[in-house]
Amino acid sequence: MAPILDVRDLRVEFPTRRGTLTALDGVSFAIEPGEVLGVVGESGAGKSMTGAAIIGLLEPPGRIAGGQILLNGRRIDNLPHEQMRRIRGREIGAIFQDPLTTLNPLYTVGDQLIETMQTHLDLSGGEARQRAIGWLEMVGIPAAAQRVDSYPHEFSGGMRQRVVIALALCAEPKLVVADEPTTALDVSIQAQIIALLKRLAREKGTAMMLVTHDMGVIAETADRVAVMYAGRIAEIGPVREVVKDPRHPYSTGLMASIPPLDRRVEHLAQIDGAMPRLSAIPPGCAFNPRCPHVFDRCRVERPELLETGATRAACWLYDPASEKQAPEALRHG
Amino acid sequence: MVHWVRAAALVAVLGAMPAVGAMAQTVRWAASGDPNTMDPHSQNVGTVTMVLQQIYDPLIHRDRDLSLTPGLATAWRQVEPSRWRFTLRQGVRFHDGQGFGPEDVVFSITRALQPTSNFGIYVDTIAKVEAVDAQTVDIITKAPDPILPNKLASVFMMSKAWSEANNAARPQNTRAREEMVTTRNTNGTGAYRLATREPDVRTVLVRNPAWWGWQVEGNTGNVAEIVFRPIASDATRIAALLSGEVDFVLDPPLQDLNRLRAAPGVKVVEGPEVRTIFLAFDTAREELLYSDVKGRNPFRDLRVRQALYQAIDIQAIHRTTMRGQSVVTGTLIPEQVNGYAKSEDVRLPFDAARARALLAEAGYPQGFSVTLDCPNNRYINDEQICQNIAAMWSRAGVRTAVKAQPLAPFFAQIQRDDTSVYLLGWGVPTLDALYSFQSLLATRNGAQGDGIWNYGGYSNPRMDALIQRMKVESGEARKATIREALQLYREDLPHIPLHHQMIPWAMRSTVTIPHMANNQPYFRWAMAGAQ
Amino acid sequence: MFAFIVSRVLQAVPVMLAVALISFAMFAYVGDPVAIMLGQDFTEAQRAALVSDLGLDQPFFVQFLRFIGNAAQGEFGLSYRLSRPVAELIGERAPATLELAFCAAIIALVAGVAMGVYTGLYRNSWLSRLLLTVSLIGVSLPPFLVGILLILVFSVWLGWLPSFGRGEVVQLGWWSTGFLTWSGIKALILPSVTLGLFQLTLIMRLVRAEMLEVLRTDYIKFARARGLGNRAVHFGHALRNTLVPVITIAGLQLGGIIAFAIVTETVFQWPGMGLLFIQSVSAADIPVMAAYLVLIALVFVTINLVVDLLYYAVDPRLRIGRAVARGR
Amino acid sequence: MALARLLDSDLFWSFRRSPVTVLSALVALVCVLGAALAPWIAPHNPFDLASLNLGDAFKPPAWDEIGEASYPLGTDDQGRDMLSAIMYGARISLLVGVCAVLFSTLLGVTIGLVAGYLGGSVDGLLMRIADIQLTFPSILIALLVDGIVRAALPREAHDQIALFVVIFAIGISAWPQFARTVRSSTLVERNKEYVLAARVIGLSPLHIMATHVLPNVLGPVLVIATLNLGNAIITEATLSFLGVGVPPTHPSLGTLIRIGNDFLFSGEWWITIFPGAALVAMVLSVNLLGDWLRDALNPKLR
Repeated sequence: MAPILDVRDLRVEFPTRRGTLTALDGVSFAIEPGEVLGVVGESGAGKSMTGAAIIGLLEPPGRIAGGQILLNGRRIDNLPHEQMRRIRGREIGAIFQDPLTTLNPLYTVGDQLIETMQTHLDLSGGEARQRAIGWLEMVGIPAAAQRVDSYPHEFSGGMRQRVVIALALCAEPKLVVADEPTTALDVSIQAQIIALLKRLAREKGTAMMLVTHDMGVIAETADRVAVMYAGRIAEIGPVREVVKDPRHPYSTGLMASIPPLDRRVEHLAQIDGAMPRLSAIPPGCAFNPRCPHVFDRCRVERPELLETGATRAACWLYDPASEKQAPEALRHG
Repeated sequence: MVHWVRAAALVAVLGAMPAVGAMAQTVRWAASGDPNTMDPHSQNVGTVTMVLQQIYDPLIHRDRDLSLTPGLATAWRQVEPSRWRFTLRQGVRFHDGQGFGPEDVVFSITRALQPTSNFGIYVDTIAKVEAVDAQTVDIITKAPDPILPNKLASVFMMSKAWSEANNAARPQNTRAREEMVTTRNTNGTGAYRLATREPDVRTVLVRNPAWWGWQVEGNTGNVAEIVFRPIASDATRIAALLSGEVDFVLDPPLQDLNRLRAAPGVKVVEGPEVRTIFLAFDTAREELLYSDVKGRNPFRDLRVRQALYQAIDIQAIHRTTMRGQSVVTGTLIPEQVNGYAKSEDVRLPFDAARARALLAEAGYPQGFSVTLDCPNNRYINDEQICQNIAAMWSRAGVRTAVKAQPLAPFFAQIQRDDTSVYLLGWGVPTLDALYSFQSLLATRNGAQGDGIWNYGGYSNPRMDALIQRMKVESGEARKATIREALQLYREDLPHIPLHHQMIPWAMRSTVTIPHMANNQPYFRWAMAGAQ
Repeated sequence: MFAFIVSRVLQAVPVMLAVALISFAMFAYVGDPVAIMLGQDFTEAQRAALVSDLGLDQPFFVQFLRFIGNAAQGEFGLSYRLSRPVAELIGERAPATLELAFCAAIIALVAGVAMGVYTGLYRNSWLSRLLLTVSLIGVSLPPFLVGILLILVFSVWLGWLPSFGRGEVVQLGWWSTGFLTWSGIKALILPSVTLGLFQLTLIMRLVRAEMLEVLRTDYIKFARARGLGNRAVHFGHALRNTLVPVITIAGLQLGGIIAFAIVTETVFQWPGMGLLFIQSVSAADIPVMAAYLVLIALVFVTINLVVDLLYYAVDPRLRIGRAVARGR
Repeated sequence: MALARLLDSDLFWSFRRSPVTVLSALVALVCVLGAALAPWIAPHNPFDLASLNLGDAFKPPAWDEIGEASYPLGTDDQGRDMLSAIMYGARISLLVGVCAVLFSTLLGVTIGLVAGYLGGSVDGLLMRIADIQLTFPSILIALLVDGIVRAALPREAHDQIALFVVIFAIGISAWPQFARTVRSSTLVERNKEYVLAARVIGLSPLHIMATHVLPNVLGPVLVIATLNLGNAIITEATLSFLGVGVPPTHPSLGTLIRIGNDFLFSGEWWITIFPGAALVAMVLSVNLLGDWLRDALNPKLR
């Protein structure tokens, strides 16, 4: 089966006065229809940027400087604005982090649903309204027929995120980019929202790119997971493999932080140092200053994603050619 | 900058072209102030009179040279020392159609005598007014009054019937909270009648074709309509004239005269005004207000007054601030006023060294400080003159602060005697010296008219005696008395005379309005529409 | 809704009382009205009679209450300067000021919002940069200077437009309007541009700032992510949200316009309330000044109330309680 | 070291990148220096009446044929040197502007802190007052305050404090902007742990909070203050133009423009144009700086 989304060697740059910052570099991955791809990493690793690049909403002056994004085999990274607009919502839905700010406070949720559907689907006002109510029911909002005329501020945070999900899905896209959909919610509600997303994705056969720094959410929801570090993919593979048996030293550290579900992963007590700033990414492997297994090559040459069995990891440890240099600490070789 | 000046001139040319300029025989007239009432006996100020004298007639008119000519009275003579007899013009009608008769004269003068009248100075000597017959009225004065006709030339005649019907038998009291019909309505016998009255906005007068005077030789005016608009801002007023929005500006600012003279289609008519600008000292108080001199009043010392006099370079003011539009003077009254004497019109010379010496002699070698009170919208360049003088006095050692304010608060303040030295300008509508001496220099004694504008508190029994004589004497004796008073004025220096004002008028060249020394335009002589 | 209005009206009462107190204090104590009314020649008996006539011998609060009672009926006595009822004077002048303020407000709002939206949306275009620079010059020019310059150019130099007054006005009942004659409309142009210009630049800059702020919000990003077109995003979503603070600002500006009319009316000799006020100030005409103050306060309180109501209409969040603080 | 860091900072970089900003900073600097140092560097002392000579009145600028080098920008109707008068006038204008802004900053920051910290009905009341206050245009408040003080005080007393009255009248109208900014920052900080901790260990939480809030709001407050400075100067000029501003013995730029207005058509254009140009240059440069500062301190806008 052809992937619904195929990202190839994506490179995003920010021109600044001190030279160009490379925010994403050589990011490649694909999502199959109906598949949930989790994207994890620390803040600033480029997760959200990847999502923004895919939906064509990079904040200026950021721009795609290289690579391709293919949706159903069609290149979308270089489409004119108007054509890209038609894809957004219709073919790629998006869910943002904070439901409190994602909805326009001045319009009823019904207005916003109807507006979205009428933009993309050939529906009469009455039909759109009926469907809006249907969608609200589907995302689990009680008394949807009445609530359709309510304003966002009349809903709780969790309910609002349900509305956002309805909005993302109402034009029936085949791919949804969900950027930290639960981060802003109470822990108790997070699970409900994740369950809802999972259920809807399965029911509608929608593929999903789920961006989060919460490994717990990934473990529970995703089919495959991509670990990002400093604008690059460090490791990508089936979620069970990556969680249970991470290959990249960074993934290893990251997975060690799963147990406290409610804590943010920035607290990587296990890894010394912090992720480099985009302006100061070291040559070679971006992780080399913090890597416990670093060796000379890591400081010079940038690793490609290498097959490591079940997953692929960007680490020279897995290059047979570097075996003679690799320290004995290599455990999975 | 030069460009818009040229362009301004160009526009003025365009403005003079028929399309914009000559609306048939309408004169659009602008001045800085608006009359604050239409009541003829309520406010004795030029801004009111300049409009009302087009509407109302007095018994006696003034001619172009300000001499007396018949008005509603065709003849007058002093039948007894204290009795004047006036022969009334026949067939005169008020604007409402009623005829004018002796009862109206009796009524009007009685009305001007009311306490709410502001015209007391013109009628204060009158004891009684009697209608003798249908065309004769006698006025009996308390004492012989040789200049009564001069005064009556300023008293307008109202209709008795109309006034009484409108409950306006006494003048409107502008100070109290009352509004009367006469505030906004008129009923005169004059050449124009009031068509529209919008205070501060627009006053429209239309020609009264039935006016008796159109039959009289010399009243050749052809103006059918007068639209008066007050424009307070100097720049706006001049802009309106240059752009052709108004035809006649009564009070163009001096600094713009050259521009106006150079502008095609605009002409400037110049002439003297019967108004003298002077500084008056507080010579009454024991301790000067607003000064660092404590326990005494330097202005009581003639030497100090003389020092300040001689510290003033009046020629510099004449040249620069007045731009030549003033007649420098050393006396109280201008040439046009009865009693003027050339030999008394001599200034103390400008002599800064002498001024310092006099101050030192008087015991103020280090000078002192003083506040000069000044109006800033009453006389031509009043505030600037005060500032000029402050600089000159400061150089002589008398550190002078100028307090300039609009005329209303200024008059209110000096009328409370709350001043040390102030600038005042005095016009003489009667064209007789008594008016000035009595108002400005007589000791304030509660008698009507005596010293009512003498806020410096000057008091000299000799002067008072001379003024009393002026009131009753006539002929050569009176002339000698006035002369003696003028002499005393120069010796005593209660004032520092500065200059007589010149009053340039600016108008479009299509308009001709004879220049008058009382600063009043007489539209009965005005021509419009002719180049 | 009703409760909302009532609470707002109640909040306006102390403001009006405070202003009334100030104007009463002016009325009763500034420049000694008795001295002003009596003039120079008076006896003690006359003085006492006038004092008792005016009720100045009564206790302060009695006088104040009576002042409020009179003011509520529009009774402010007679102008010292013009000897006419103050209410009548102000009634005559109000149309001039209101028509001027109306035109200025329309100019400022329409052009200001349009230019603000444009510069907010296309903030890097050369036209935006030009507009911004020009607007900065606009806020840096004192209004009186603008008026003088406009007169210079358009009246004296080009001779296109009148430099003063209202032109021909048509009387519609007690209301005099300059809208119905050509000369009246021409006379309105320069003063209303002068008056509107400053507010225009302010509104433009504020709309732009709000627009930029709103365009950065998540819900705009989300609206784009939903595939809505530029038109819907910019005008349906961004502009509508921008309007919320803009309404407040516009209300404030309208107040500013009426206040700055004092300056404009002085420069253009516009026969409105502002000119009346300045003329009254220079003539110490206390009754007019007091009345003007009370009236202006009333106008502002009304504007504030209308702004609140508009707010209420535009922003649904306000409709439940007052949980959300106003604007920024 | 500090200088090196300043020169390397983003702020300085964005400053250097914008020639308009550099130019306006230069103009502002010239204005401020010229005004501040007027008594030492102005060619004449326009306040010294004894030094005025009416014979020198209406001299055109030095480059005119009949101009004189000792009066570079000509003289006014009193024989005052225009350049000196403008420098002294700018001094008054700036003094009033800066003091008024300082006053409203102080007032606004204090009220914002108090409202944000105390919250509840105090907050409600203060913010409602701010709302109402904002409704009244500064010019009207200034006219009102000035009028009241003028009426309430005897004239000598008024002349002495007139400058303070104008500063107060202008400053009093601008505080709500500061108060709102500070209040919202305070609201964010109030519930942070260190404030609670401060309470526990007996420190004045208001004080602690002030030391934490103030650095946060420094940027926005600086921006508001700069933009208000331009406004304050214009308001002062307008008041002086209407004749109710600073006493005429200390003419500000607005007073000079009012005087100059009389010479608009007379050919003595320098009396009008130079003070007006000086005022516009000063306000424009301050506004341009404020505009730049706002953008520079708000990276999201960049």
